[in-house]
Amino acid sequence: MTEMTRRERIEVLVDAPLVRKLAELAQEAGITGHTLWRVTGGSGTGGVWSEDLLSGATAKCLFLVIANAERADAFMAALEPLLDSHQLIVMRSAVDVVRAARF
Amino acid sequence: MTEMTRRERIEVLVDAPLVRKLAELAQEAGITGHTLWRVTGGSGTGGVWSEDLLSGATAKCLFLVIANAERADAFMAALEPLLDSHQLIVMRSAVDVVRAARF
Amino acid sequence: MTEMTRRERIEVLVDAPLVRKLAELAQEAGITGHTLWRVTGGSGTGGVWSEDLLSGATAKCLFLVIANAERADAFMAALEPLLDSHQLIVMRSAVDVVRAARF
Amino acid sequence: MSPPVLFFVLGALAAAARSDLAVPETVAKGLSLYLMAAIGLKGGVEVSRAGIDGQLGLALLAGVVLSFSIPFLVAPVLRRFGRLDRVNAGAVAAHYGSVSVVTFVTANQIYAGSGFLAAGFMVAVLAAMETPAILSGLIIARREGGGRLFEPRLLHEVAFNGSVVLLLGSFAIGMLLGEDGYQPILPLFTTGFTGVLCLFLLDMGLIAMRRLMQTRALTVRLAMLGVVFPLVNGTLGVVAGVLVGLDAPSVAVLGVLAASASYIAVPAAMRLSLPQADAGLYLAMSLGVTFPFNIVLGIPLFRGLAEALTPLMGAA
Amino acid sequence: MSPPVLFFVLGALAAAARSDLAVPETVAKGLSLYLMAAIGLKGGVEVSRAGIDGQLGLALLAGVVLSFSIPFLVAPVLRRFGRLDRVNAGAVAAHYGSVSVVTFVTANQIYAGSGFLAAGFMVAVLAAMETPAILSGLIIARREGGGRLFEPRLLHEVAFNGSVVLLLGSFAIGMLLGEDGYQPILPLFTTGFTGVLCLFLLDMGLIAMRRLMQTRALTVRLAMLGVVFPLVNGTLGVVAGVLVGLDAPSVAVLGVLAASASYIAVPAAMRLSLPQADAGLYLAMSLGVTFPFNIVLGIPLFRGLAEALTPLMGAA
Amino acid sequence: MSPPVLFFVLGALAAAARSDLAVPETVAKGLSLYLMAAIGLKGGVEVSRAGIDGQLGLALLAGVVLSFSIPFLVAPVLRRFGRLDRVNAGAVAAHYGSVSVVTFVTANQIYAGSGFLAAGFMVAVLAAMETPAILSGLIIARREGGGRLFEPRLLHEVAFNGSVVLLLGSFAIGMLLGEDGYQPILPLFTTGFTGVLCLFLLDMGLIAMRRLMQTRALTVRLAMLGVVFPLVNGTLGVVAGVLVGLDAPSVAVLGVLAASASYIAVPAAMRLSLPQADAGLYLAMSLGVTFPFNIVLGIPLFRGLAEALTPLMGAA
Ligand SMILES: Nc1ncnc2c1ncn2[C@@H]1O[C@H](COP(=O)(O)O)[C@@H](O)[C@H]1O
Ligand SMILES: Nc1ncnc2c1ncn2[C@@H]1O[C@H](COP(=O)(O)O)[C@@H](O)[C@H]1O
Ligand SMILES: Nc1ncnc2c1ncn2[C@@H]1O[C@H](COP(=O)(O)O)[C@@H](O)[C@H]1O
Ligand code: NA
Ligand code: NA
Ligand code: NA
Repeated sequence: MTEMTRRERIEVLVDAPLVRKLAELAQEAGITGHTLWRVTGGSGTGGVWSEDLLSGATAKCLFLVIANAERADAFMAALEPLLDSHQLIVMRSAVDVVRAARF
Repeated sequence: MTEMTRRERIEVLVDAPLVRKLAELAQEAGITGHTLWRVTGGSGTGGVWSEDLLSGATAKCLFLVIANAERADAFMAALEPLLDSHQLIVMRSAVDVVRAARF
Repeated sequence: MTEMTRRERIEVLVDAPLVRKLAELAQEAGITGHTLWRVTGGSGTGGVWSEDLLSGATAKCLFLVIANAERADAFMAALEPLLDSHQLIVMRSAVDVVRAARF
Repeated sequence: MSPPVLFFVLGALAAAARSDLAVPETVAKGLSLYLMAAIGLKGGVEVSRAGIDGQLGLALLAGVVLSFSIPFLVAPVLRRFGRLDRVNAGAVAAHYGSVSVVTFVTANQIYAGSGFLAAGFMVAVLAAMETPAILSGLIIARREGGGRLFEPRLLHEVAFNGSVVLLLGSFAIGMLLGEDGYQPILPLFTTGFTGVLCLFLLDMGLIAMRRLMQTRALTVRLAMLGVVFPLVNGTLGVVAGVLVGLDAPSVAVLGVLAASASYIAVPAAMRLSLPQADAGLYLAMSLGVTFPFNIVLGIPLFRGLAEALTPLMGAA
Repeated sequence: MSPPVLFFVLGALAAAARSDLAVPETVAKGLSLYLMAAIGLKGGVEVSRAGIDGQLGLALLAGVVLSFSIPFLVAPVLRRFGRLDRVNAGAVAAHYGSVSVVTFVTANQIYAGSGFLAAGFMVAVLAAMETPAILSGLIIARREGGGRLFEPRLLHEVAFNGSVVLLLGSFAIGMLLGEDGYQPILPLFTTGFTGVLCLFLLDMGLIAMRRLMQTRALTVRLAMLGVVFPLVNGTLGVVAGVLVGLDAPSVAVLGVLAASASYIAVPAAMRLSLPQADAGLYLAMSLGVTFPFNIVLGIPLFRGLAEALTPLMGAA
Repeated sequence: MSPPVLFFVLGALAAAARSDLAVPETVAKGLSLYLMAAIGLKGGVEVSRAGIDGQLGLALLAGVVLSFSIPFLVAPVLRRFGRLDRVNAGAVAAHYGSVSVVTFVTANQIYAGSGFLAAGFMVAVLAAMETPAILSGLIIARREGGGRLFEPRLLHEVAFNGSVVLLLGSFAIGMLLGEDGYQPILPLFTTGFTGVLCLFLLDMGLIAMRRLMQTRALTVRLAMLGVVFPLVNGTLGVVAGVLVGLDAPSVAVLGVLAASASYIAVPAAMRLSLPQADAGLYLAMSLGVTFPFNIVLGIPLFRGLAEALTPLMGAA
């Protein structure tokens, strides 16, 4: 059977202009990479939104990192001060990955 | 360490015209928000599809909600009658979130 | 309560031109379908990338399948030889699904 | 064949050869917004020149009656000959009562290319025909159901449907501007029109043929109906146009409208209101069979019919 | 009303009626790139014809001073009358100091339609006014904070902002090409311009109205300021233009620039630098209130004011 | 410099300054579909006017031979001087044998701007040169491997590649329409052409420069080859064109085609067939080095060479 290793999966819902900041924090936490995709709408306490915006200032992305527990903890700690000011939604769960050495 | 709380993550694969209906059901179940993104292709018993459609009638979205177990159950129950008629694919798993009070 | 069944969720981050190959492997493993969405950027050992590419040759997708454990194992085994040559990132986790007979 | 039709054929052939040629969805959406704005403006400017007379009212009436009644005509055929259940028959029927904007645009362009000019107000008829059929389709599908016929939201969505709003809005702007006010935007909306239509029909050819090839739901019987319906409905449209006394080009266009089947507004409405109906089925019929039939054969056919029948009425 | 303004109104009405009419985001982005390239080229070609004199320097100076100082003017009003905290006041103020490219483009087009032609170099003034206000907004928001005023990355992002680069780059290309070199691309960039502007303003109408309807943050007081600010700032712009001795059309355009509020560059910068400020608020004010006000009322108003005041200076 | 080249330079400078200026991917895709349809149509209309003679056959032959053989020529250099392994050498070599549509389009436009008009059938030569090189590249990469040379699906994908289908399809439509039939779509496809090319090359400048800046794989030696290859291959193309007796403009265009490297069709094919090859590497070379070289220097160079060599042959 394929060898799989347990890693942490962290997903952050974040405004597009703040993505670069997250990427820096992930890198500082020793995480080797990230993956990003645009979400196209949603609703929350701030009301309903959809992507039909010119400025992209309030466009949102899902920011995904896979990392071992230690780096994941470091990243979460680095996110802590931003949670409220940047209105982040953060989800963490466990996944099994292959080629685990890279994460 | 950052304080994290266990919540339920429900993802529904749904046709774009039916998203608003799901959003209403989630709201009625007491869930505070949702997040949405377009999926661009796939295959299933209905055959291969990709997004090159004019009408958007068969475009599909991933509809994500985070909620506590009780609200998640209520939402699942509300989805029940739609499962077959709306051809929904529903995934549920556990995640840890920060700022859990809002979910 | 809605009846839910445990299934495996496999997500593969893959270059767009290779998606069709993955779809074939999933089908050969007996998996009934898949869902696909474009990711719009990221970073890794290969550097930062974003989708502003003409050729689509290096555009990336998330390829999601839900399957029972047996088929999931078969699919993972089929992916094994491609992992390095195709630079795949593979995540596996458990989800509960409804209408489980179809997966 | 005219350039737009040639590009349509190119798209269909490319899809048939399983080429990966594709027009990005958002670009196609952009082109269709352009086409609707342009056709609305042109109609409005034309009306501002020619004035409105009783004809418009009669043409609107004919259009609304056709859109509302065609579904009741085709649904029994879909059930008996096509072997569909009530819900699917209602959903498909709604498509045939409603109209295809692109078929209308292409007909106008091809007719205009040889000086066969329909009245500007036909744009309003087009807009008016989009929605009555949806009501009919729901009545058919739910005739015996206990629930309410439609959700209030649906009526609103259908009435303020993007394409109806854009068509009628541009039409109104065209009337307000008149020929002089239209000059500054004429280069984009008139001069570039046929070229944009070519690119759009290239995409339609790709989509229609792929739809046809991917479908699993289309039976031979239903495919046959996809050709018979436009023939019958188009003839009804021509006859209705002649009866209300329209000029030959407008009669032909009314025939094309009646013959055409929706593949944008109605599918979205059906997905919402009759989710258990098979979307693959109604899209395969309207987009994969009826649309190509009308573009290639229906448009010249209904012109011929209109030219043959209109004088009869004039003589009466 | 001119065609672009009519399409803007159509978009706003469609959104008010909760129609699902929408221009895909990427198409709108494409149209806005076209508009910026076209306006830059036109300005550059115009300057290559008319030459540059001291006026440019004075106009640039006036623009930079306006952009930098307007935020300090409006911020206290936002705090006291508008009841905003320091951070939100700074963020909103930055928007009003900066400018809206589309408002500028629409003003130019409407003015030019009746032969009221602003100097080509006003494009450079537009570009110069985009960023100083961001600096002011941050100074206001962080006046007492301990941290550094802005991250070095911000300065770079703001200086090499896509729209600034495209406007100034096209302006430079227009100057290099001159009138003869411009001929091969004139059909796309000049002939099609007003039409494209119509489609773009249709989208802006939709977006502005939806923004207004979805907002939860906009109070009556703030909505009032969204009208008062352009009136006051636009008058300041006109006066500044008269004082530095510009011709009447350029004076009017400087008024429009001062009156306009950014909704592209500044929101992105504020989201990055002042993430705790409420994006819903500043977008509702600039996009939902001030932008429509300027398009419909501001543009003719500042022309009237410029025509009234410019002769006074000439006479002095 | 011509407007398209100036916009290319603007894009490259903007990317070098790390500006966030960007053309949305789908818009760029739309523009490229337009350019391919336009160039195909123009070629077809031109051929319908001038007729086809033996020249077309000879030019096609020359093109196919060049596309097939160039990879065998450059691969050893890539291995020895460039220090690549067999697989990467094969992948890169395939790019240089194949062609860049945009380079072709730009060359045609620049040449035509000064009355240096290549034959219409060169569009067919362009299409014919896209794919033979892919075969050669795979032969090189897999010469000693045990597996089959290529999957059957690849052949199909390459033969019915979107750009080949659109180019040849539009070419055929152009021939069918002839000059009169082309008139209704001439405003979009001919009048607007140079302007659209400007916007497209703006994007290409951004992409090429970003590619160059982001690459980690490009060594100095490989970058040098990215300039040497177009020089050598372009000269071969010019010589081949002279030998088969083409007129000077067509000779120059054949030189440009030989010099150009693919960055759309071939990368996608290589990603599929040689996934272990480094995509960052071949895109950096073809898009980041060779494409800009050809746009700025290659196009005028091969014209000069063609004008110098063609008379020699004519005299023979
Ligand atoms: N319970 C939830 N589940 C999923 N997404 C959510 C949830 N609540 C909020 N969101 C997302 O987070 C965004 C911001 O939420 P808020 O700050 O509450 O307006 C919303 O627009 C949604 O996209
Ligand atoms: N096993 C699966 N894993 C992931 N997605 C699936 C699976 N089966 C179906 N889907 C998705 O659900 C859609 C509808 O499935 P179906 O109703 O079987 O045609 C497909 O087009 C896929 O996008
Ligand atoms: N730790 C990670 N977490 C999430 N995505 C990653 C991670 N590492 C790499 N990726 C994604 O995988 C792609 C290829 O990675 P690489 O092969 O390391 O360049 C990157 O561009 C990212 O999109
Ligand atoms: Na009809
Ligand atoms: Na301002
Ligand atoms: Na070549």
